[in-house]
Amino acid sequence: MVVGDISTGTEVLVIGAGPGGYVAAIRAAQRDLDVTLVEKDAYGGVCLNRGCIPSKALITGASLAHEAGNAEEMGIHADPAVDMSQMSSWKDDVVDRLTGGVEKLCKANGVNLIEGEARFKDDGSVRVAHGGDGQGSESIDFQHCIVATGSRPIQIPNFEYEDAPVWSSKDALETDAVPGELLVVGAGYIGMELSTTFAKLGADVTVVEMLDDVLPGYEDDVSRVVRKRAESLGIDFHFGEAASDWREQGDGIVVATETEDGEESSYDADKVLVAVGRSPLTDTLDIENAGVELTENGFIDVDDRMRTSVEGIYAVGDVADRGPMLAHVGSKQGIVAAEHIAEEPVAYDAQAVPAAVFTDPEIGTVGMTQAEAEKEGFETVVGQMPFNASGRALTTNHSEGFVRIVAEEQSGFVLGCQIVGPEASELIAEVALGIEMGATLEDITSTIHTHPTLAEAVMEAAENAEGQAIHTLNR
Amino acid sequence: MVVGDISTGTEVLVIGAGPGGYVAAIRAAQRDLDVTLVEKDAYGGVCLNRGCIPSKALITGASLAHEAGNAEEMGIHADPAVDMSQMSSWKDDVVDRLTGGVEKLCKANGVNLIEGEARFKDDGSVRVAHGGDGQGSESIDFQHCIVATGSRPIQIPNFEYEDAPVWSSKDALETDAVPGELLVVGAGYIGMELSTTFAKLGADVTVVEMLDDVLPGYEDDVSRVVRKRAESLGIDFHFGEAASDWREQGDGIVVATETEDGEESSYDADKVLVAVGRSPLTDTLDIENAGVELTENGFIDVDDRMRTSVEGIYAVGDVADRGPMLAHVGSKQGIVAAEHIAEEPVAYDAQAVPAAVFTDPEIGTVGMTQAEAEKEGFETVVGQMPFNASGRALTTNHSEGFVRIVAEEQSGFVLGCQIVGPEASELIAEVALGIEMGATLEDITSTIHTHPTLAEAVMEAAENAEGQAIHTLNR
Amino acid sequence: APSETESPSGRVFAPPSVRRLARELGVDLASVSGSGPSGRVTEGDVRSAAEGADAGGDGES
Ligand SMILES: Cc1cc2nc3c(=O)[nH]c(=O)nc-3n(C[C@H](O)[C@H](O)[C@H](O)COP(=O)(O)OP(=O)(O)OC[C@H]3O[C@@H](n4cnc5c(N)ncnc54)[C@H](O)[C@@H]3O)c2cc1C
Ligand SMILES: Cc1cc2nc3c(=O)[nH]c(=O)nc-3n(C[C@H](O)[C@H](O)[C@H](O)COP(=O)(O)OP(=O)(O)OC[C@H]3O[C@@H](n4cnc5c(N)ncnc54)[C@H](O)[C@@H]3O)c2cc1C
Repeated sequence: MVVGDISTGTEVLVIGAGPGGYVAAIRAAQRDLDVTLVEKDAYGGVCLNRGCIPSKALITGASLAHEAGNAEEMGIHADPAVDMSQMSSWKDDVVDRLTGGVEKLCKANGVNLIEGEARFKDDGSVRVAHGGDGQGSESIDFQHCIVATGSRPIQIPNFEYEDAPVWSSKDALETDAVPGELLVVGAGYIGMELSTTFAKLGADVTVVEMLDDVLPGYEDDVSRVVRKRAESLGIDFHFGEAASDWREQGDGIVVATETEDGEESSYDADKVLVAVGRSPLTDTLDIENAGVELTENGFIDVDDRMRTSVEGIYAVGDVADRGPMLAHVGSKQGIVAAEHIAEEPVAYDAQAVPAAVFTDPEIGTVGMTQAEAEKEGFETVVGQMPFNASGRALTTNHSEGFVRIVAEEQSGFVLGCQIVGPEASELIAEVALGIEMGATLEDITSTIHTHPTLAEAVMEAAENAEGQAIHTLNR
Repeated sequence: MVVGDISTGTEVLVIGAGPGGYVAAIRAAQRDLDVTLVEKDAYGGVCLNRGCIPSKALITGASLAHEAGNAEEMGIHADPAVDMSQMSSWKDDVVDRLTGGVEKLCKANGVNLIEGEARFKDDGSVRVAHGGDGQGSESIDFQHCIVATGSRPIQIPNFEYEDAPVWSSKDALETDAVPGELLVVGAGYIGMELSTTFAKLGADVTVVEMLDDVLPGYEDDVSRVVRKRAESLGIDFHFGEAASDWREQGDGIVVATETEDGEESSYDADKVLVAVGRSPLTDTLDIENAGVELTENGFIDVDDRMRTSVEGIYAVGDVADRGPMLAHVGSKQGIVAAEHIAEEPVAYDAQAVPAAVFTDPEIGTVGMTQAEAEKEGFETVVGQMPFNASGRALTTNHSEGFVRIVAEEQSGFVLGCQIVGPEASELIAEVALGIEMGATLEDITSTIHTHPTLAEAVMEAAENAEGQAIHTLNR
Repeated sequence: APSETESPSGRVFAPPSVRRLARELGVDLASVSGSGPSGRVTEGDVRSAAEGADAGGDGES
């Protein structure tokens, strides 16, 4: 032990106060465990400070301004001016309210909060270095530890986030000025959400993506709806190209790209936003001192109780090798870890993990696609309802997209749902509950759905799967 | 039979092509029955032509213009001008698309469409008088009949809808100009939706209501959120007053009101909108010729298969004495009647009828309130989540209101849910499915909810009922 | 036999598909004891109640 270290003990040590860690800490404290939560940066983690929350705030602002400026058809004549630094400080207020809330909720539930960076000494203790120079450190012994250190943006060669014209998603979310020309590298969900936002705010946006479509991983007819809309917002896509380098030119920059065959292109821009994915944060944790096993990609290996290879040490959230890197997955895993420590019969056994992309329109998915279900050996039946046949969608003037529901043919059990369209992120909640409860198509179609709502489209898709839709023709 | 009458026969005769009737007709045709649908006015009934759909379209338009004009806080500076006649024709386009769709869907499913007004000759036939003068009539014999004639706005003494300054909801929805001063009689859901809409469009709105609050029937803390917001939009409320008369004055009118104690007041206005409820449309149907029994209030008496007192004759929708007068209730009942005729084991046995009010913010409710559940003998537990603790709500800049969930204490079965807040009409769908499925609080809290969404607030309310909410303090 | 946690006003907790099956098979839901969480009535409960009735049994299999 370093001289001057204070050494304390805790039943449960949580490292990282993102949606995985703070939820785990609160739940463990609710189970009357003695809990210490260490955070080196800001309460709420990536999600609240530079992920989910600020991105969704800017999406709201950009969409409102854009929509109001493009509603002549509805008789609305406006030419909104956006003060970006004002929009940004409104967004900061939202973030501050929520991160302040997290801190308060932790305290109210009796969680001990410690600011600093934790590193494992061995499999029963960490040293926490407090922020700033010479502020000392302390040693904490734990009975159980939950690692929730999250992830960081992947960097690509030649694009250093320290350079002003090179943006990570964090930089994009913190800007006070809309760039005239923005080059976005990567058309995954973060790239697409931010491209759409900046296009709506008036930037001239170009997206380069190594693969051959936007939103890899989503079905073609789902991503097509988002790509078409993005194109209609003026976004230029270049597929099959990887960003290779950049240099300054005049006031701006030039970004070079390369295809697999070595064909080169270059694009003028003011900023280049690199959004090519995120990698788990395990390298600043001395995790080898605890003997915790990692996968080849650097994630922490866990079982369905979120236990690592070392007894008493758990991992949850982006850093854990289980489920997609999403905030609600981390929170659920945090609850599982906390309740498992409290000796409850819990498991991370979700049948259906919903996910949303907050593009225009939104995407909401849960469970299996038809292809996935068939691969699993299910005989499937599928039903679909286009939003342009939905009364509610037409009255909101947003009627692109559709709901698709996938069920097991014989039993009618709902297996999955893909929604692209207005409020898709909210609509998916009903189907997630349905799948978790083992609902059949009939259960969904027998449930009265309020008129006029977008949720009726879920019911209609299920009716279509049964061959008896009312508002769309049955195939 | 009148000379010149053609007499035809049909297995199923449906009278009225509103959401009760056209859905019944399509479903009956899907069951390979020979179906004839008679409509005297417009396909889609009140709902599509002068109810749900046009009102929601104007709410969208008014809200977008209002919101964009009041978003300085978010850095959006706009001063939208609304061209009301353009907004109105956009709304008409939406209506036309949907009513055209209904007609097409009926035909595609093989429903015979007849335009005209049906009156019962006896319990096995009707005469249909075709529109216009001298266009003749025809007689139709039926094996089964589904009466879906809907409802009309209640008229109050001295306020004739034929007079130009006196508006029914239909007139309000058809206007091409926003009145300078609008007096609204009645603060039920239709009155409140339209008051809010016209206030956002710039009218100076005053509401008089006989009872002592807005939205009678809703719990105080629910209606309070809507009233406060309406007041902040500049709407003036006068409770305990009934409109008694009106007269012209200068370019406008003066409306007189009276309290129960006979105290009189008067209000200047340009238009007076009377929205005091709707009554079933049974008096233009010669229904006594069929021997069908009515309740004292003029509704058609039905059982849970939607059968009237006369064998073979069913009634559904607003005209039937079962469930609230709402479009989705009518559609569900239409399906029950059609499937019962097709000899399926169906019943109108909904455990939970969701309802929405499209005010600002919206209200969505389903199942029982706590008071209702206790009255039924349940021991209840209740959980609540305020939207101002929801990350998604804050990022949309709409964080008023809350989700409340009511469950049976011992079993945890969810009994009801009251939501007032953003997208309440959509959020209620998850809980409706849950109640129908017999979900417990644990089923809801164990289901992963996408972050950041408003639907998380449903999960949080359920966690709060369990005493273990993460984002709000547990009571 | 009715479940021990019988609800007030005879409310039975069962999904719509199960309620419909009960009507189809002529089973009185209120007389079925639910084997699901908190006594929720399942498809299997209704089917065995129907078989029990057919076999002249007491609904318990
Ligand atoms: C732009 C963007 C948008 C996104 N949008 C969404 C969305 O809409 N929905 C969604 O579900 N997900 C979204 N995500 C992903 C989401 O942010 C992550 O999945 C989530 O934050 C993961 O939570 P976590 O708790 O695992 O880790 P994090 O949120 O990354 O938190 C980890 C915390 O641990 C701290 N920490 C790390 N190491 C140490 C240490 N040694 N000692 C002490 N503290 C440490 C970090 O400072 C950090 O606060 C988005 C991400 C980005 C970048
Ligand atoms: C302003 C307003 C807003 C509303 N908003 C909502 C909402 O958001 N959500 C909701 O659920 N409900 C809403 N409603 C209520 C909804 O419109 C009704 O519940 C619904 O229309 C009832 O459907 P129905 O099929 O019973 O009757 P109706 O829609 O009234 O249709 C009856 C049809 O029968 C026809 N008809 C009547 N008599 C005869 C005859 N003798 N021969 C032939 N045809 C005949 C009529 O012309 C009419 O087309 C609203 C109503 C109004 C007025």
